[in-house]
Amino acid sequence: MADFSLQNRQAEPLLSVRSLSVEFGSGAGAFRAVKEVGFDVEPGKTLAIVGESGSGKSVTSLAIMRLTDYTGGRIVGGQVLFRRPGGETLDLVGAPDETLRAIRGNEIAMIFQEPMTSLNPVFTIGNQIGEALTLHEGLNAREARLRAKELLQKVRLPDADRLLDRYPHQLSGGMRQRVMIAMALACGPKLLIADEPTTALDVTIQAQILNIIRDLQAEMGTAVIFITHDMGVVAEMADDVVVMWKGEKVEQAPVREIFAAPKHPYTRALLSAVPRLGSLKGEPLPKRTPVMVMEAGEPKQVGETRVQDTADYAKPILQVEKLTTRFDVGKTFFGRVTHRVHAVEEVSFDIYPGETLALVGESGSGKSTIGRTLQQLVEPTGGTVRFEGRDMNAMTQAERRRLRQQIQYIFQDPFASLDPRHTVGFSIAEPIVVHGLIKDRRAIERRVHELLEQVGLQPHHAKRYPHEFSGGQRQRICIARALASDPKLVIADESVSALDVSIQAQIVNLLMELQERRRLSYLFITHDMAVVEKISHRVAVMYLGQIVEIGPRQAVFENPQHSYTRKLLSAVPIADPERERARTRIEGEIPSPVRPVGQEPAIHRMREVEPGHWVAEEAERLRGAA
Amino acid sequence: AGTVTVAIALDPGSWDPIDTFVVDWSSAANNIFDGLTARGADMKLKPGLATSWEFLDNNSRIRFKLRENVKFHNGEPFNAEAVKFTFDRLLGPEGKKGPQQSNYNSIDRVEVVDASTVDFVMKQPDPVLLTKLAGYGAMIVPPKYIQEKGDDYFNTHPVGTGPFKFVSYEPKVSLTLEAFPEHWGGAPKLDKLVFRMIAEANTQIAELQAGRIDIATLIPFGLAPTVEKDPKLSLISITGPTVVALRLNTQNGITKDVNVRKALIMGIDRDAIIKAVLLGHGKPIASFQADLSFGYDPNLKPLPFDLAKAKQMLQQAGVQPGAPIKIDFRGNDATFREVAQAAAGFLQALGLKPSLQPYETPVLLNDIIPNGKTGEAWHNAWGGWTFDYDNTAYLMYHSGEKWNPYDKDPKLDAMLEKQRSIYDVKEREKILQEIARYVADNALEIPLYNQNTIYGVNKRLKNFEPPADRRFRFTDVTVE
Amino acid sequence: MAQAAPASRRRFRSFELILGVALTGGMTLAVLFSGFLFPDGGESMDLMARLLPPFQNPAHILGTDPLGRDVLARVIVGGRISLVVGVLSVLGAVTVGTLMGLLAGYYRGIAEVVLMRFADVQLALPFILIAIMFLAILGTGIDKVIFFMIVAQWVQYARLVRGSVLALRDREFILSARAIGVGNGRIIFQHILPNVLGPIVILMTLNVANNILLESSLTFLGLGVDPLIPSWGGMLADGRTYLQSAWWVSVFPGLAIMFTVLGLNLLGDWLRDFLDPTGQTSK
Amino acid sequence: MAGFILKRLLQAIFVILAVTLIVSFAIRLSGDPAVMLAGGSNITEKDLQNIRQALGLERPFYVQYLSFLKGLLVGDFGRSFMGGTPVSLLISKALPATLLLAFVSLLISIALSVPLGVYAAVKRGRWPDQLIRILSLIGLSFPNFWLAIMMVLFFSISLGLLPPSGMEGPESFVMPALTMGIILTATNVRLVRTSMLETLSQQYIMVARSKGLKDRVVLYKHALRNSAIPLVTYVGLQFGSLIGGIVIVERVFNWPGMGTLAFDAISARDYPVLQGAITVLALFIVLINLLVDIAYGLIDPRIRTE
Ligand SMILES: Nc1ncnc2c1ncn2[C@@H]1O[C@H](COP(=O)(O)OP(=O)(O)OP(=O)(O)O)[C@@H](O)[C@H]1O
Ligand SMILES: Nc1ncnc2c1ncn2[C@@H]1O[C@H](COP(=O)(O)OP(=O)(O)OP(=O)(O)O)[C@@H](O)[C@H]1O
Ligand SMILES: [Mg+2]
Ligand SMILES: [Mg+2]
Repeated sequence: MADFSLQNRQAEPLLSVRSLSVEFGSGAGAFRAVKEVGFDVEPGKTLAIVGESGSGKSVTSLAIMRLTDYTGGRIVGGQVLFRRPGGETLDLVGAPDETLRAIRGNEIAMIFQEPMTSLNPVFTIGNQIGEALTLHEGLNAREARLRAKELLQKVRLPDADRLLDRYPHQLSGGMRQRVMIAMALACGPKLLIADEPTTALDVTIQAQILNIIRDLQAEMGTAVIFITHDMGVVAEMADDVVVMWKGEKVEQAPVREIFAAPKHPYTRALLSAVPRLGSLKGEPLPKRTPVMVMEAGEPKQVGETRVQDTADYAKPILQVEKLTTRFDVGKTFFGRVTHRVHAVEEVSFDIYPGETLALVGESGSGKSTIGRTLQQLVEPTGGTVRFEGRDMNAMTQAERRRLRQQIQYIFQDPFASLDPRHTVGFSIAEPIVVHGLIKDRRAIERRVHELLEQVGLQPHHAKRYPHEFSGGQRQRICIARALASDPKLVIADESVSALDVSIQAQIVNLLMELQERRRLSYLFITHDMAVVEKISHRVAVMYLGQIVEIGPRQAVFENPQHSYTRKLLSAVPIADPERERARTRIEGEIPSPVRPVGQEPAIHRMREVEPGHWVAEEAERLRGAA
Repeated sequence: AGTVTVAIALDPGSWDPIDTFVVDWSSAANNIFDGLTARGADMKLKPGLATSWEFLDNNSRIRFKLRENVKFHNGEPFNAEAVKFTFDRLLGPEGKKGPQQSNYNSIDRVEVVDASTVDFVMKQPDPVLLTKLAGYGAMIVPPKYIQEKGDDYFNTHPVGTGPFKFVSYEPKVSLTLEAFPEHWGGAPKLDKLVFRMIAEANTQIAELQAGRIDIATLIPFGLAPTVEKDPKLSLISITGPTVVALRLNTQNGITKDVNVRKALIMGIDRDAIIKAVLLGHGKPIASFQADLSFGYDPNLKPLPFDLAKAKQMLQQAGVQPGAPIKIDFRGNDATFREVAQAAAGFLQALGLKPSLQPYETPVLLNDIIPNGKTGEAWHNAWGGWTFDYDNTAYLMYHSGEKWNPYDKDPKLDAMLEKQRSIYDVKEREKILQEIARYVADNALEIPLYNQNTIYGVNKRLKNFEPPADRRFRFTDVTVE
Repeated sequence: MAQAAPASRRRFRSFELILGVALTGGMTLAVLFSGFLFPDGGESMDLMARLLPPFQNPAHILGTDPLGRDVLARVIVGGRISLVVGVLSVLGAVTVGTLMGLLAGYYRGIAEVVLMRFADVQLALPFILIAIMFLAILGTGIDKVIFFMIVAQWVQYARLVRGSVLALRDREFILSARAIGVGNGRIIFQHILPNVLGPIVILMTLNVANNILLESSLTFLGLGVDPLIPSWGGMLADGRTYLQSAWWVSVFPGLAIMFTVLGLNLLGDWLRDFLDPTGQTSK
Repeated sequence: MAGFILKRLLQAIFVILAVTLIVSFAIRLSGDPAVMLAGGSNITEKDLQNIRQALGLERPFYVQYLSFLKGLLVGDFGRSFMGGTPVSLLISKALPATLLLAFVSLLISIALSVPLGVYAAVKRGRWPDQLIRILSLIGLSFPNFWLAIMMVLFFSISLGLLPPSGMEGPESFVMPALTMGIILTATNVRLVRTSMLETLSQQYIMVARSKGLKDRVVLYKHALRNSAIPLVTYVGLQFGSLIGGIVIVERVFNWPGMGTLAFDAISARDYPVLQGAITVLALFIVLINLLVDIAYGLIDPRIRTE
């Protein structure tokens, strides 16, 4: 494979990976996860590695630090040449353990994807940051603490002094990820490897973290290897991009070139699938567009362009009025409730047949709770829900059961939502069996096969277990299961958020296609504004348990009224390196919906700014903060 | 000079003579206390704190002449008042709380004649009273000491007139005594005597092998060879008071029939069991008593082992092959577990279907036997500490007794009651022998054996006269 | 993500499986056919041939016991009782305990409170002491010993199952089953039960061993079952008198217990993995 | 926190009440102490009545139980039927012996099972792992009395190193504690191994490694502390069965502890001693579980702040 890295640069690379191959297992069970990958990283620059899930991005990054040794992996070929601060260049592949330990955390540091599990829950923040300092710089406990405090201030964590003595679980995800960054940068590494550092975070928090990494990089001159599958993030962060596919590097180029002129078919397919915010500007209805997928190594166009004119606004199928759901959390010894989570407060909206209503908002804003309340998984505290005109409160037990057939729910994590111990055929058949839709066993089997085909799978897949499928296939299975009971309304809760972009695009298309074919209504819950733009007829924006803005998609996206909607939209990274990075500084954490009993939140009044477009009246305070 | 350490199985909990009835109490306390009479290692009765006695008033009054110049360990003098105090206490409310009183109920009261003479006024004749005075509840206790210190204190800090005096007691661990040089029988040769409570036989043997105890008292026969093999140790095996029988259920099951019962006796090769399971440490018996026992009849011979005859008798009695026969026994008796299996082996050879049911001792004694819930047979081991067949026979065969849940035989009852009112030794012996013969004729039990008392003893012990009843007296013992 | 198991581990797995099957299967076969092999049930006694040492007499390969019975025959016949006690008690306890644990964990509320307090009380009662009292009241016997073990052990399973159910209850696949409209009964038995089976199997195999040994301890304390019916535990307890003079009396039943325990646990480990189609939990 | 303690206290009281009630009732069902006191002696029903009267056994059960509870409130367990020694005195001698033994056994088991379990987890699937697992299973295959006797034969009889029984110097702890320790170790090794495996697959372990920490630090600082949570729970649960096992080990080693006390009390149907012993043992088990809960908090800050 050609090595582009030295083409027209004169600076000596900090890190030079050459034909690196990594294998898991041995003998007949051996599996090569990374195949002869090579690239260079220059001091102070950012190299992004992109590629779909399982393409070997993480393994490559772990292999650089020789951490694959601990996961059962073996480097079976290649070199990892690292220029140490002293000037000598060392091949980490053959380096003794002692040397490696001196480099890890000191000269090369790493940040991982999951801020929730990257910090050891039983040690304080200060202890964990100080550890590397005492180890590599020989600081004593007091000096380490002082430095740790400085570092926390550097990553813009307020109240650093107190934070040092807190434990990870007392921090929010965004704060933890900042702690991780502080920890990684503690010894002033020359190279920082960030493996999807923002994937698990909200968009506004993601924007904050990206800013911090960029600022610190500029300040300390650190080179960064940035692993991500989000092309928007790539466009914002990277100088150079490496594209990986099935364990191989298929393309490497400066970021503008990749976006402007992708050479490898896979890169082209990848870029075609990336949803771009603003691509439907001026169009009132959602639109299906074809996606490129790789088939047998060749890109292939699937799907068609089609305007999704499915909604029928004569009579709503679902009417939600002043829905309120609260959870008791704090209790005194005698069982008296002291605190409540005000997850959903007096939320009202309608959904019409054939329509997709998107529910957007950040983590904890109450989106899922609405979905779960509608699906009777959670008991509402107040409000009314009418399905086809009938009040759910007035329904009999049997009617409520029937409702579970007519409303279906698709969860975010398709793997977690399939019982690992049953075949997918069993899972798909389950709604049919429990609602007694079909009695004959063979007929059920036929129906399962039919459903599998409808979502683009093979009938013989019915006999397999969930772990034998890829993420995208699993989500198709979940959709097939949701369709099995022939529902009218489907609640899709972050159903595409965990998927690779190309898979995501396919699933979105599948959902839209099914909507057209079956006149399904969707309540589409997500935090991804770009996907919302593509799929929804109308949008509702939630903040702290209340809807702050609701209206037709075009109105909300092109004429956002509420300051929170605007903040949300501006935080979305745009997959276009040419675009000016107009960054509004977004600071602060999302406030908590937990309140002491008796302190009810104020309910916003809504006003109609244009037909069907309602916005909450804002308090001055909130407007100022945004 | 020197110390001797003895392992006993149980801690009686109190060293007060009137509180307990376990042999282990005697093993230790026989060195602290003296009775009016005493019994030597040869089991012969001899004077103790009384130098002589005579029967007066048609045997209803016994006059004891007391030994003079005897002192309790605390310096208190021993005299007639002490004797009266002892028996008033035993027969009064204090004695009521314990198990000893009933042994001495034949005594009406004790009268002081002078400082060194007392009279026992009897309620009813008691031919074994003199033997009973040599042990247990009749041990003489110091009146002043008990009145001053109280009963509870006395329980754990005993004072007597015996050759050793109390030093310390740690419940469940040990009792330590030291020599009492002013003992009337002469100063003991040892300095110190320690009794350690060790309930597990294997542990006693291990301690003996390790040289940390000098005498082990709990030795299942299976462990005897281990002691014999050890050059530092000797195994002492002497005829003891314990007899073992399989008592039979005469009310239910195949054992209802006397011929069947006889067949069972003849079908079990008791000699083989003694040889193989007891390793020879026992003797066959014909009645439920040892040959040391008063009432023993050397002419009464056990039914011989005769398998063919037994089988034939069973057939004649109409017993079906495979008829069940259940034997209840104490589960914690390691030796009898084997004996029972051996016996069952013979019963099987007779074509019967034996089964063994182990019980926890209290359950067997409290419930199964008194309430007549036994199987066809049950295990009965009997110590007979008075060495008088009366004590055994009355409890075993008189109707209404706890140990006799099944038989109501007026003829037997009459004989048992009659011998209790007779002081004439010869005549009483005759009746007792008659009783034994009657019981044997009716085959009320399968007499198995009289098992030896065995001790494992460290060879450094000299002049140790092993008593058959485990009531040691270490006055003359010396160690190397 | 499905991760390929290292080949070395898989090889060991199959080695474990083979060993487990060989040990357990061999033991079970021997026990099943003990009636053919030893029609006398190991009961023929020969007081003249007591305590013959092993490997010297072809008629008594493993020697004889204090009553001259063949140790080999008794070891093999003895497996019957030991396995029956071990297996039945575990099956009983697992059935009761799993059911209670499922109900308590799933429905919470009063059922759970009662179960947990019950468990507290049982944990605070020293097991052997209660065994003694229990058997003193009920009398001894195989059925009673088994019954007691069930009474004593079901709480273990109930606790374990309840814990797993609590962890599973809020898992997404349970939620999604409920979202589909699956009823409680089906959720408990179709979705929760199969997912708690793994740890149950492990506890079961450990407890079979435990219970075989418990029978031995009861015999040691004089509360065992009919000594005429040979059992490993009983032989082990009775053999303690002969440890210095005739080791074979207790060592061979001890080895039998050991092989069975080993075999059962190897099988249990394997079964747990087998029950888990994802191969994720294999440890 | 106060609420938590109050709740645990109420639970403890409930447990103690239930335990004492069960035990008091069951022991009365199972036999008569008067008969036991009398042994096999020549005793009439009237004499038995006298003894029962003296022991206060003729009163109805609930009266006996209430008076026992009343005594409990002032720390008076009554007196032994065998010789009238105050039960509290017997317990005060036996309890330290047992607790000491139990703790030494636990320490031994932890000292053995933690390194072995960690090592097995690190070597997962390879031969040291297999060996440790098979050894632990073998450790589960022996009844404790058998192990105990074998140890005596080896260490005391063959080697003459250790006293076969009794509680004297520190050397007398070796065998009893080792016997119990080995049996506990057998189960704990598996537990440590499993929870270590779970922990080792966590992201923060990789993070710790990426900092350049030594293996030892990663394993024993970062991983073990997290794996300790199930271990601590289990050790708390084990305490009950530990006490159960102690009955037999104490008997073989003639250890003057609570096991011996309670066992002898059952054999003699000495109600006050048994009731007292079980109450105290139950109290300890409850206390240990409370300590376990507190230990949780120390190990895991997530629980502490709840
Ligand atoms: N410890 C391991 N044992 C076996 N296989 C592994 C291991 N770690 C990774 N793999 C395999 O290596 C391949 C590459 O994995 P890698 O984690 O590098 O993917 P990725 O590109 O980072 O994907 P994602 O975007 O999902 O993080 C995958 O097929 C994965 O299953
Ligand atoms: N069962 C529950 N008990 C207590 N609090 C809950 C419960 N379920 C949800 N909450 C809380 O209610 C709030 C809203 O949660 P919800 O899951 O609806 O948010 P969301 O908008 O879907 O967030 P995300 O994007 O992270 O899924 C959160 O603060 C959450 O912690
Ligand atoms: Mg990855
Ligand atoms: Mg959600």
